[in-house]
Amino acid sequence: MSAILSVDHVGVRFGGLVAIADLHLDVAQGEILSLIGPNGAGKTTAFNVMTGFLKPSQGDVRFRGTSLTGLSPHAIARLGLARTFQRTSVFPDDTVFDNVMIGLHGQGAQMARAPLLAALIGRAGAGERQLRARAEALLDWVGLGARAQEKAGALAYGEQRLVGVALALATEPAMLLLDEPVSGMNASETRVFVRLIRQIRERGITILLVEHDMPMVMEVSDRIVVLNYGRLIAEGPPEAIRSDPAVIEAYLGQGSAARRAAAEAQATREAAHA
Amino acid sequence: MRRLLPLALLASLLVLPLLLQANPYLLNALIITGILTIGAMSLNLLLGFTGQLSLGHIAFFGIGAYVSALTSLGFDVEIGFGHRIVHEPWPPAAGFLLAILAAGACGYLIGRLSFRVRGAYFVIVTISFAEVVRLVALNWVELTQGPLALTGIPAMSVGVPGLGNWTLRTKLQNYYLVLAVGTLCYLLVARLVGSRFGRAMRGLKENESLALSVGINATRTLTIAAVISAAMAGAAGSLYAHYLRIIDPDVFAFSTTVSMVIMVVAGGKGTLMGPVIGGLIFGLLPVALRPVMAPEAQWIVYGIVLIVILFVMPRGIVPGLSALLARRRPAPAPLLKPSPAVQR
Amino acid sequence: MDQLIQHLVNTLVLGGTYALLGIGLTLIFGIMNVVNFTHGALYTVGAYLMYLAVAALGLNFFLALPVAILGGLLFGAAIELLLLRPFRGSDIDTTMLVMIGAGIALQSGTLWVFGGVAKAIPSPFPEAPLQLGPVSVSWLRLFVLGAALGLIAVTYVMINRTRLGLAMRAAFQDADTAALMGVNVRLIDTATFALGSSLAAAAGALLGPVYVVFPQMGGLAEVKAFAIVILGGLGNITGAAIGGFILALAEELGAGYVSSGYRDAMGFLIIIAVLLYRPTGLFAKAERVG
Amino acid sequence: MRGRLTLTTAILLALAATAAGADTIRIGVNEPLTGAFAASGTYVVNGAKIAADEINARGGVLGKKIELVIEDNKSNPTEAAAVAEKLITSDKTPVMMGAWGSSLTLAVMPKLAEYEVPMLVETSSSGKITTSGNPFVFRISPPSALEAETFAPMVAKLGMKKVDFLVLNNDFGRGAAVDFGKMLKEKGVQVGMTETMDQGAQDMSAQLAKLKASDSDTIMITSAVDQLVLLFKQMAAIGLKKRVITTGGSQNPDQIIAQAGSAADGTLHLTTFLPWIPEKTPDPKATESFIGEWKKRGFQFAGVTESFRGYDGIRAIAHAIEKAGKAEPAAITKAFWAVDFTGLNGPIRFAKSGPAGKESGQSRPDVYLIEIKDGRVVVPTL
Repeated sequence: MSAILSVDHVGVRFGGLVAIADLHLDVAQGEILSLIGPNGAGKTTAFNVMTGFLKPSQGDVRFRGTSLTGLSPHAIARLGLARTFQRTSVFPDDTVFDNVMIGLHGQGAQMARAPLLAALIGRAGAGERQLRARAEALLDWVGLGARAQEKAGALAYGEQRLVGVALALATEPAMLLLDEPVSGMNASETRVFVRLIRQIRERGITILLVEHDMPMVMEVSDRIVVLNYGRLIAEGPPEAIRSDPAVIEAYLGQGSAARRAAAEAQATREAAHA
Repeated sequence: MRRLLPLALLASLLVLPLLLQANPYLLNALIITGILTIGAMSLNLLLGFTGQLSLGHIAFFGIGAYVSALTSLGFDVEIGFGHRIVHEPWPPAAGFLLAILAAGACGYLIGRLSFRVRGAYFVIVTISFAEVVRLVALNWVELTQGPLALTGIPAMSVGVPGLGNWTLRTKLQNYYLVLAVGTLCYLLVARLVGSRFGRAMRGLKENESLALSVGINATRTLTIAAVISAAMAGAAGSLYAHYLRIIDPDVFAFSTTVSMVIMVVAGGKGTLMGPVIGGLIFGLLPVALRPVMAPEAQWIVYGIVLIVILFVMPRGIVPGLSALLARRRPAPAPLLKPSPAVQR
Repeated sequence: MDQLIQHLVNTLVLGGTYALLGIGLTLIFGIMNVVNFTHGALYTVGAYLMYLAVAALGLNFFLALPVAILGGLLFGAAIELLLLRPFRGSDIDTTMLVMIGAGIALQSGTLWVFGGVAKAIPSPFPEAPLQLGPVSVSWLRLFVLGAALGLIAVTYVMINRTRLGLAMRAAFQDADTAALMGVNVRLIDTATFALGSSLAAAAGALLGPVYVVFPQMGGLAEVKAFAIVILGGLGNITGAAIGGFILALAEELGAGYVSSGYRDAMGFLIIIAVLLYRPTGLFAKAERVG
Repeated sequence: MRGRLTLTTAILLALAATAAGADTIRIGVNEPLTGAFAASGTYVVNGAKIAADEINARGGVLGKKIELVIEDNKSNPTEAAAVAEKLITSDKTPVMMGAWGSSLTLAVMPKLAEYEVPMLVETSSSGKITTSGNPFVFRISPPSALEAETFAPMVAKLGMKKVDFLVLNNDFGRGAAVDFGKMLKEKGVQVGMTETMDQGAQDMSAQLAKLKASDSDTIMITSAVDQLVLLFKQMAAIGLKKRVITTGGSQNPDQIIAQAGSAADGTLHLTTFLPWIPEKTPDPKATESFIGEWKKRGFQFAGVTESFRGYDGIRAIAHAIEKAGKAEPAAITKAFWAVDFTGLNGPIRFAKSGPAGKESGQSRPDVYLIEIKDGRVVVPTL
């Protein structure tokens, strides 16, 4: 099994606070890997490092053989590594259709040699038509075709998540990082979403998932990695993880002190988003 | 509606001088308003479409005015070590083009430097930049005449090879020149906003992290927006210089930036018609207020009107009115408010 | 050499009031996330209140000072309640524009009420300066420096040693969490804006007698306050205090040895340089990530 | 939509303005009533009103009352040009007075040439105004070169050896430094440094520290009165004790005395009006009646050193209209050359200045050197 993404001994510290101590993992081409762990374990931080939103204090991330060190988020996106966000997954003031059009940004670049000039003199016609067709197809595929002309910010929570996925897919990624995609979804929405994840994988896209909904994680994952206090504590197929004593300890053994520490780590991460 | 309103406005602006019977005072007010409106449109490109509030926008306007004026007047300055730059006067049209280029170049510089910071920092860097430029214009007396003002700037002339050269001396000619440039700028912004580049700008404004994650290069996009915006402001400044035919460092006044910001915000930032409608209202408001109240009171009204508009129609007059006209049911409130952390 | 010493003494005297201005502005930004474009107008209001108290009401100079500061406090509270509270939750650009509108209205208002002629505030200090060798400094300015340092100290104690200050600092760290912990964030906002405004008014009331009082005096003061705040890092009180003195030094030396025409450019050049070199200000405690 | 509504309102208002009063002679007044020069502009307008009322009480001009159309140019050149445009085209004023500051006046001047309407310039001091070949400009205030020339005989008597300048960083200040510097050099006086300060600047201690360290014996200062007050206080504060001479005629010694107190003691000022010693003015009766009226209207006495120019300006315009025989721009322009009467600060009579064929008019007012001594204005004995 060849690794599409390798996280090589990455550490992240904010001032004196350790968000990730030492993370080392490989994601295999074509698998669905889940990253789980209690609040504050460092999952979102890991996502931010992989996608260039945070610079690791140590270590390196390689994607399809290319080191991502020093690359900006947009450059990483163009390499084919896409992600969704936990909290805000849409451009709220635009229609769903335009959201996807924005997502197709990188695709448009390949169509015109001088895109800005083309836009100014109005030569973007053919390329634009192609993009629009692709946006429509993509929306139909994720099941948002009927919502295309609605403001994305006005959609229900679950639908906004779907827009977020469509946006990420619009970049034609080789790998997709999903950050708590089903949180806030009801059971039937979650079921639909699981089907969508599988379909995405069938298109040949590798998936790394962060999620708290354990039944969902167990159902969809090929492999699971467990993080606690910024450290990898377990790794394996869902059945093995379910019975791993270290994992149970991590989830159940959270005393009030541990929870507070976790909350602090969470706050720091959010500051990092700002 | 979307296409009709701009066309109707253009048509009425085209025939307006006939209605006014070329009343020079009102024409003058309209020309100045038009020039400021072009400035407002250019500001809208940054403030409205990328969400970056530049309060130093007047710098580009003023640089355009000075470059254009100096190109057409000629100058002779010492640049140190005994070297001198001597420039013979060129026609104003060349000044106009150079003004656009120079302002655009400054836009590039400022874009590269100041988009490292966002929010309040960005605002203050841009203010500082404008003030430094103003102080240079004030103190580099050999080049700019400083506070003594550049006088005798030639009127704009338009030449067509083989057909001859026209100098636009009258108000009416200048009015149509400003209207023409304004229309061009409007079309340019409209084109840009509807393009892939425009979507990138909107994406950055609405959710920067998400925009980055779909491969939009923030620095590049914002810098290009700044260049185009600055170039447009420079064009407006050039029109201003050749129309008024005198400029002094007061063209860099902070209050003019504030006027432009008010025009954009009141009209509706991020809309095409917003700065035009806002420009017309706030450009002509002082003219309308002049006969009815004391000058100090006019400014008090100006300030209060700004606050009231922000309160009543926080998104501006154009979006506010079009929502009202459409009489649609109010859209359901967004269930998920974007987190302030990301918006910042 | 004598000239240099004189410049340094000037710096010290000027820096005190600059610091006062900067602290007021940085407090409001740090806690409320509002870029206060009424700061200059409030500085002007403070000076006019001082003028009214001394010249019109005939109050004792030392009594008039707290009256003016209290006036600034009330003015600030009124602005917060009337103009900022309705805009709670708006983005920073909107509140900034509201403040610009309010600033324009306030400044034009003072012109309307008091007219354009500058007013002088008589001071009880002797005209003859204090001579220290080749250097001289006026008694009034010494008093202003002392009062400014005193007010800075009071502010510092208030923020670091009182319950109100604790609540303010909590709101500064994280308004949402502070609200959850039972801090009345609305009250904190009003108190913060009032406190910041009273510091601006205090600077005006102190400098009014040193200079003259006129409606446009706030414009330049405001710009300098911004420079100071940027220097110190937005929201950093100690930074603002030090920033005030640095700006004063840069201006003095710039005007004394470079060119007096560019004196006021110093502040802006500092802003640009600092933001390019260290966007979070010279005295930011820790670099923010992202 | 609102845009057009506002526009209609504006048009209606402007038309309404045009329709008013055809049985009066309108004189446009273009002065800064807000902004940096608000105080001075307001004084000038008040002086102008006194002159207009006085003239109207005597039956007006050509049998008609005169009416001042006063507009605020906001201390801003663009506005000044716009205001001129409005006064000429919308209010149809055949003659104007304005626009206080030199940059304001310079901004208006192209409009004068464009519409061929004359303007009386009451305050501006830039040499450019009367040397740029605008035949519609008639100035009663002295340009700084003229002021320097009048001051020249006093240089030797004062025993000046080396002079530094501290001037406002605008045409007013820089122009004065150049013209006085030239005159002083011709008189064999050394000219040291020229320090500048911005219009709104309040703290000049850095410049003063530099001047204190210089070896000159005299500092010549050109600025508006508010800044002079600050300068004198700050000079006292840093112990700067050199001879100080202010120029520009806009100093307002009474305000200086009231606000700077003993710090202003011993300072010398070049002024163009002597309201403190009416008997020494060219037309004592007129001076006394003007000051009397000024006080009667409750204005501060300190304002007369500005307002007398507005008063004399309107009187000069009235003389021109009378001589023209009709209230038309061309006739009034021609008639300005025939104006000859004694103003509050000397004869008002226009001499030709500037390029031949397109000369502007320049009157030559008296210039006085006064001293502030023990809180009073005196004429020093040289």
